[in-house]
Amino acid sequence: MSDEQTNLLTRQQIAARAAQDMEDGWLVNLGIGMPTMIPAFIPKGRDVMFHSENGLIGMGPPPAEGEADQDLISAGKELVTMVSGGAFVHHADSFAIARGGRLDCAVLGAFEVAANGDLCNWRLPNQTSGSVGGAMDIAAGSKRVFAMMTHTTRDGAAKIVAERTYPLTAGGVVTRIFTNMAVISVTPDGLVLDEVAPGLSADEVQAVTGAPLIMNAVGEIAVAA
Amino acid sequence: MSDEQTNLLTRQQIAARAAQDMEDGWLVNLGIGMPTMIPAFIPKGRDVMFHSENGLIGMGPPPAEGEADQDLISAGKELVTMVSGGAFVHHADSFAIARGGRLDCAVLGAFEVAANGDLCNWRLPNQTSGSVGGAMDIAAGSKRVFAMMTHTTRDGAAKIVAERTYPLTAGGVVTRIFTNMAVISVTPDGLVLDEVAPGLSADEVQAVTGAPLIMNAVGEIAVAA
Amino acid sequence: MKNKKAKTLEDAVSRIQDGATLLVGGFGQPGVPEVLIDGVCDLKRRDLTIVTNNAGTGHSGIARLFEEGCVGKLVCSFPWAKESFVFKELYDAGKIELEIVPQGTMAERMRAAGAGLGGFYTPTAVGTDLAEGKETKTIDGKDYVLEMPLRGDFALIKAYKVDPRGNLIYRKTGRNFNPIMAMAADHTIVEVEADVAMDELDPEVIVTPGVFVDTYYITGWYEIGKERNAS
Amino acid sequence: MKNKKAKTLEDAVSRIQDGATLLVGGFGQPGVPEVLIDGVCDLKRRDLTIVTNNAGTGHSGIARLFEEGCVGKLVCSFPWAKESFVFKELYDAGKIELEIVPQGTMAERMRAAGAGLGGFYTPTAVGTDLAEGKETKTIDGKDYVLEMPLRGDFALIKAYKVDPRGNLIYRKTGRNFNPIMAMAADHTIVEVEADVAMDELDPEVIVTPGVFVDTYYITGWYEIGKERNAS
Repeated sequence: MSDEQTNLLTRQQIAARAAQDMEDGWLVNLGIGMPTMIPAFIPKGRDVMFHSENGLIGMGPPPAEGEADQDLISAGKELVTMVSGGAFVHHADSFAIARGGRLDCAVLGAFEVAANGDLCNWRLPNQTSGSVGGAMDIAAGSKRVFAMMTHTTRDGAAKIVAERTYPLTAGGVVTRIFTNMAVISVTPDGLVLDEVAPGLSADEVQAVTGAPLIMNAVGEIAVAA
Repeated sequence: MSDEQTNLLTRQQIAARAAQDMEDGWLVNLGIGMPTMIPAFIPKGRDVMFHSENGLIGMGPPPAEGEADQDLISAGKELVTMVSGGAFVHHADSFAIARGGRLDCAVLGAFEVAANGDLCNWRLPNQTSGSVGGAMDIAAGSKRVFAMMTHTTRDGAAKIVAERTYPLTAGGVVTRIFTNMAVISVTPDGLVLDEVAPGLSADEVQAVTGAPLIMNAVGEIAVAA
Repeated sequence: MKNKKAKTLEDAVSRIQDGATLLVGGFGQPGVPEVLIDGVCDLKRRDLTIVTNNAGTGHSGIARLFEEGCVGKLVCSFPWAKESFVFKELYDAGKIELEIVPQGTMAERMRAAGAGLGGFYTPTAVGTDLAEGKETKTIDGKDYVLEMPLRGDFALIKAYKVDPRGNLIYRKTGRNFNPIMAMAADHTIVEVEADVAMDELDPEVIVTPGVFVDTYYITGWYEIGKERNAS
Repeated sequence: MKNKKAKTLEDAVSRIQDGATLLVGGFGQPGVPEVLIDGVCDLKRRDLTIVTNNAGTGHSGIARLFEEGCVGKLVCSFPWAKESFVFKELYDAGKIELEIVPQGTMAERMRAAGAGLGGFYTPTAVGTDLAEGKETKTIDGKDYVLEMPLRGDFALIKAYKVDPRGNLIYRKTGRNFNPIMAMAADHTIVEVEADVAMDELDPEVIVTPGVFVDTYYITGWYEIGKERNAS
């Protein structure tokens, strides 16, 4: 079954929607996986710099054929390039940027997000350990944390829940959630359903969400043709 | 009354004696005042690098006439030069060097040194505050701390004492004391009188020292003609 | 791209309000943002807290800020130099508060603020007057004092060159506290000798990445510690 | 001047004894001192503790050290990558101990060791499994976890260029943990692509001052992650 048939956004479409929220002048850290698709969708004219926690400020797109540099990789260990005006720093300075509040936004994948903004993305409950990488530092330090994920598990279980059941990455940090079904804001009053994917109703989104959604003025996610 | 008449070493002679203890390959921090006279007396062929806590590794002698650079100063705020193989670092890295144990030796002035190695050099007892500068960090972090000072106050009172009476800079850190009368080592057994100035007896030194001196094999300080 | 370049000195500093905490770079005279300090003087603010290593020299720079009554408190490591007579007079008259911090602790407290840490244990000042009232802890048999982060509302720093992103390099011992302070303030204002085009600074040699810089003001070269011609 | 240049690979690493703690630089493959690691493998040491970000790739580098039974414990942030299958097999067989540390905390713990600090409070990992058993403290209304310095008997790092004093510069994201580890070990051993004459490195651009370097070994350029010709 294809995403289109089910009115779910593709991974590219989620990335494109999240990219709309990247504001001019921001410094942004992107988690491994789907978030790394965001840079290609940043609206023209917006100046967004990307921070890669392995000491790269000003991460650019993958290198052109034959122009890769073996010493220039992203935190996801992929070959990348550097944009003009970037800088290299060591790991302690790189995490000083993250922990010290200089990241305007981090976009991270998630296993589970709770209504209070708890982020769970480093370890499955049935595992004894996980690969935490820089997730805890970045989630704890960034001014805003966006979670980017499929709305449910493959089995259809809710990943957005009233209270977390997964091991915590950072408590109360998620400010917005981008899924293949919706855009949801985490507010002091609870989760606010801002937008739904074209063809989906707010109620359909609520039905697969494990916490109540506040529905005031629910819009439709703009999807490029 | 001149120092010569009283068999006391001059400031230069104290510096020259202390310089003999600077070992090949050491990184050394020099306090303000008398210690800054040491570099001129380092024995030929010995490689000693000087660290200045304002971020200069490889401090050299004062600049030749007309070659001063206004941006190149010592921690004592004097114009200096830089030797080959030096590096500039910022203040946090500079004190990481000091506190982190990378200084082989710090040579500091002192108001008072106690038999247990307590160093007092930042504030007079009758003052409510002092200019601590980097003294506490450097004294606490250096592998060895040499105190360099006149043996007594102007009034003839002992500055080397059984227990400190001055405000503390760092506890138990002084390893050797260089004065205008003697060279004294601080050991777990107490103060050991290693050398006395030419023309002085060990008893004469003990008479103006406020703590007992262990006298096993007391030598004479070698003074250049 | 955000334009961080201030057209006038007033534009560079005018956000600073009464009561603000200012981290001011420099050790001795190298690295002191003298032009920015004059800009702050001209604003005639009151009750500023100044965090800087020294207590000013003569009647200019920080000393002018003291003399004109702008400063309520000084946090520094070395207040009692001969040339800091303006500060001494005000302090003796009870007109200014003083907090003395060991120099390495001062640098580290600002770094901790910049790195988002809540505090750190340092061996510096253990058993001394400057540890009074502070928590101590024995770790692996050694004593340490708990020190808290030291954050500024503003950092006023001096650099050598800047590119349009705000990336900075410094010059010799003019580096000192400046890169640390740039990290530790809500708003970092840089006085800088020269600006260069994008890509002229090698990304390998940048000391302060532009992410730490909010505003910069180009002064050109001037002789430090000397009276300047009004611009 | 002390000669820090090792003539042979064995000279560079032979001080390392059984049971030593080794801080090993690199993130992904850039900055991994693969030649030094092979040198350690050849020593056939046992019960080493390795502090490094990843758990090795394929059968070479750190993975070879695991495979040859040299390692008793791994401290890292990212153990479970596909390419770290050698580590996983040993771990599942109970043959190797694992301590997982958040990446920024790992960097900061080493920096704290290098800077002579006794520990620090970080907001990272508050309320998580990785804070279990650790002291927490509320400072200015925010919760922090106390983390301890992480020191190595040796650091094995990779740099781009070195001068006779041991001053280092790095290349692009090959910098990563290397400068921090250089500060945090009793004895720092550097694998470096090229050595240059005294005065060829500008003192303004040195990332790791030679005071942190004890021994260096020149390897020339090689393709990272690929099998090398025996030297």
